[in-house]
Amino acid sequence: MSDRQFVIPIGPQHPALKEPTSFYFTVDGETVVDVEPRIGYNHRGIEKAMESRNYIQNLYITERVCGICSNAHQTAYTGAVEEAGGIQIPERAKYIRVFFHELERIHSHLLWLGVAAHEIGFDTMFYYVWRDRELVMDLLEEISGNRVNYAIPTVGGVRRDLQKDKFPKWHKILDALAERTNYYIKVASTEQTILDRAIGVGYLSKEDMIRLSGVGPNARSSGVPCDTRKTAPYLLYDEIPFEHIHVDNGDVLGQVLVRVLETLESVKICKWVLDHIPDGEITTKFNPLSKIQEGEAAYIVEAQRGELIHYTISDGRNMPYRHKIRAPTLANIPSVVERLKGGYIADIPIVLAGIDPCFSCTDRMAFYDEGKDKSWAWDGEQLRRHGLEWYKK
Amino acid sequence: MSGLITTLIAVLVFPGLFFILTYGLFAQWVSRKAAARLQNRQGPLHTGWQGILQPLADFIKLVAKEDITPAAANKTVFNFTPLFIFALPLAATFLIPIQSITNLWSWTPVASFEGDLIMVLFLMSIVVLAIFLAGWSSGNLFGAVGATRVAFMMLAYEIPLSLVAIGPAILARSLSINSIVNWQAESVAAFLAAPNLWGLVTGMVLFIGFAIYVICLLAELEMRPFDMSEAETEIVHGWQVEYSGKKLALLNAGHDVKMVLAAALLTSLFLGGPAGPVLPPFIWFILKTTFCVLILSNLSVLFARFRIDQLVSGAWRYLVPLAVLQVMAVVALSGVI
Amino acid sequence: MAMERELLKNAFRKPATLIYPFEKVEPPEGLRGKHDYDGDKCIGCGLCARVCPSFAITLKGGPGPKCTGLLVDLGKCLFCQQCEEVCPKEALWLTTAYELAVLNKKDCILDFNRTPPPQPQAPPKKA
Amino acid sequence: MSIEEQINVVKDLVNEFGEDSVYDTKNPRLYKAFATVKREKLRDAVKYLKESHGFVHIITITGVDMKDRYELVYHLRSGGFNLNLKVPVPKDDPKVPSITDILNGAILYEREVNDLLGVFPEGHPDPKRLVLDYDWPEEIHPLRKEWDVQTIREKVDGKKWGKDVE
Repeated sequence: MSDRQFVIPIGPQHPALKEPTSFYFTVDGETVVDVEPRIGYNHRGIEKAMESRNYIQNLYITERVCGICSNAHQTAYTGAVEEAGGIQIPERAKYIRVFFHELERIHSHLLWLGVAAHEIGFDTMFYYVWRDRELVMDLLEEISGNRVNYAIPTVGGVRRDLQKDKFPKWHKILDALAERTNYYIKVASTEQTILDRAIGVGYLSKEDMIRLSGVGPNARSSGVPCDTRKTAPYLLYDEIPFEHIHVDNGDVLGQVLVRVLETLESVKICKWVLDHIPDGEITTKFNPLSKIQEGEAAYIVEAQRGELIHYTISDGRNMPYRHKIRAPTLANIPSVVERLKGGYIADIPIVLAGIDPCFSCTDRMAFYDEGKDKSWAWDGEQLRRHGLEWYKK
Repeated sequence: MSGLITTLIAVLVFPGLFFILTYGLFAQWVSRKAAARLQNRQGPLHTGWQGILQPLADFIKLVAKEDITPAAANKTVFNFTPLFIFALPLAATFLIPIQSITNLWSWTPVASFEGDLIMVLFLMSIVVLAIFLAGWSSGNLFGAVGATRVAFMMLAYEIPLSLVAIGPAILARSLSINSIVNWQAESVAAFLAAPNLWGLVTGMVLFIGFAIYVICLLAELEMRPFDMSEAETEIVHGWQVEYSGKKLALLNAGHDVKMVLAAALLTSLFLGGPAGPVLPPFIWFILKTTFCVLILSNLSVLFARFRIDQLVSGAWRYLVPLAVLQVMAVVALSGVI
Repeated sequence: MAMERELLKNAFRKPATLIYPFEKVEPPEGLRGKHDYDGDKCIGCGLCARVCPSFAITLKGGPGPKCTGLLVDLGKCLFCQQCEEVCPKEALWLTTAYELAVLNKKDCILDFNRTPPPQPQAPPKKA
Repeated sequence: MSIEEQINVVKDLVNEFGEDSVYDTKNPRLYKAFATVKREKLRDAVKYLKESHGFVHIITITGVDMKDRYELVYHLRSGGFNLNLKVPVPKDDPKVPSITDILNGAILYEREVNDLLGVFPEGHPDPKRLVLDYDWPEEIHPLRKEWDVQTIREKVDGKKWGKDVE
């Protein structure tokens, strides 16, 4: 390390990165030279915990893997368990699952748009986007009874039904969302200060993205067509008419465009579901204590941040033998490290926010939950020793 | 003897220390409330009518809070720079004509001498030096980065700021703010009496100067589009990161006074200062400066934050040539008027 | 500059934020909030305690007829409504009360009592 | 990619490496296939799949502790087609050749499996700790079946752990 370089630790407690991870940047003046990600601060040992709970109790663990993509995790978990156990779910339940899957995508993308605006210092847009996001949050709360963890999918179907008499009101809400999203597309593409901070920032070419196996909007902003709803349709996505959004900018502006256009597509899908939902049963009664036949299933879902896989192995008991969750953000870390190199310090928050990191998703492998205080002490001591080393240089 | 008392009152109470401080807190309230309303939210509410006492409440809270000096900090510099950051803008406000004690309808600044405009500009750049020392001496990584950014910013906005400030001085053929204000009062009265083409042209040229001056003030006050020196999402709180308690209270009060000074300079140089038909001068002064604070607050809510290199390159590529052209136009005009 | 028109339009509209303690949002009727309990209907079967994912419900006085009520620990509860779904007698359900802040930990344990079944009166003593 | 093409891809893989090293292949449904590959043939299989069948994307690597052996499942994907390669690893020498140089995306997943299951990826650029804590004891690999929640907790923290401990 030449003498002019110094290391800026960003995270795990940093206003820009509200996620429990830490990146060590070696910077030379204002440009970033090297990045070392350190994840694992929010490690809850979910997979080990899931091996000692039955299938219904696991529903509520997978729901809490991450705050904003709780429904995606549950859709994937129930899909995997039903495939392993050979359980068929009624047609109407599929429609309701798709409806919630897309509503949560709108809610998560709008949340990200606000946070990204905040990262580049545009708090006004943050306030406006989050005010308009309340529309979809109230809609979700009205149907599922909760703003975030909706607990709608369950093994064998869905837990709550959509009342037909409310469809016209929901259509109006969805139209208002589409109209507001169009306004933000116009602002994001004409506001000069946003363009200055987004064009060419954190660029990654299509080849590098494929080489580093990036997923979701992060990959689709570099031109890689990898939307699982299109490449490997699950639930009803082969029947629903919607576009495969991917742009070739490769920079932060590309990520903004992909996510905002996807929000519009999600609104279209929700309206399609409301128009085509058949009547009928919404769940096949699955007794919480019943057993699942022996089998294995890998179920891939297109969560908001990218491709999410739930791989489950059942051995005939009412608890899974092994359940693997790989959240999209872990797949995006190698590509974000590439994006950060060569940029400015000022761009670190927006490039990091570019992949919409959700590290609570990423950190759920090994067992370490109540030990929080212990790792806490570690942080202080590790940073203190790091401080000493840094001064000695 | 009576002269001494009036100057004492002038310095300590009326257009001096007490007035500027209360007006500073009021300006902070105006800016916060306007920003809130523009962003469709409430803004401060519970302290006093519509939260008008909120800045005072913050100030008192901070004074009561614990005051930490970090071990790695350079103690003397760290402890004394907030004093400079607070005192220097305050001293500069004494040179601004607001209201004379003795007679209600005239305005004489507390102290006025030929060249006090240069003095004010000098004091404002010394404040930047104090801010740099404050950030650098705090011994914190983020403080150091914030301090270097403040220094970079000074490179960017200092030259267009001073160039454009000289414009009205050339027209008024004097470097004292008081005489600039008097000249504006007369020329506006003259123009209203007999509107002629040259009057319009000088108005246009001065308006361009006003716009450049507002942009440079946004940078000097470290407000939104140019607040990279305390960018919350990148370097926590920039150069103020290690300050707490009384020192932070002083820094915030300093920032308020600097905003008042900036708005006051804006009004005195371009909007005719306290001159106005019916109302007494200091009412006009308050109206005009509040209007300027509203402009600053609206602009700060409107944009995202630039990067430091964008500011410096943008300033040198656009602001400086524009300022030079503006001053040349003013010089040409001064020949005519 | 793109948002200027929107800003000015909203400047004079009513702010979107509510002043919480004085203005409250009316919760939708499907909201999963604090529990409510009907002592007569409950038969003390303990299904809700067994199915609860976070072990928040405990029976008082043991299962079956000996059960004298429920202890629901809101500190542990996930509000997933699984207990309401599994209860055969609809004795336990979630209301829309969402203000659950308490000052000390013990208050967040809801103590529900079962109305004791009419004791079989002692046979009237022969005079 | 229709179901026939996907079946052919698996058939090509089997013909390429022979019955003994690629066996127990299944195509349960569209876009899904399973196959078991011998540890020695793993690198060649991945290289072959990448070049000839476009499997450029690795979703993740799952480490499973089957009672008698460890098993690493490599979830690969080409377009929408998800092929899962199972690699049995004997318990006495838990090592596996690293495929990071073929598929760079696997760099974090191999470190994760090393942390949790103790299967060391040979040839990995920097096999450091990824998710476990800084001073987590070396010999505990949480996802091995012989460790369960209570014993890990007592070994790491020395505190008794139970449902009622506050």
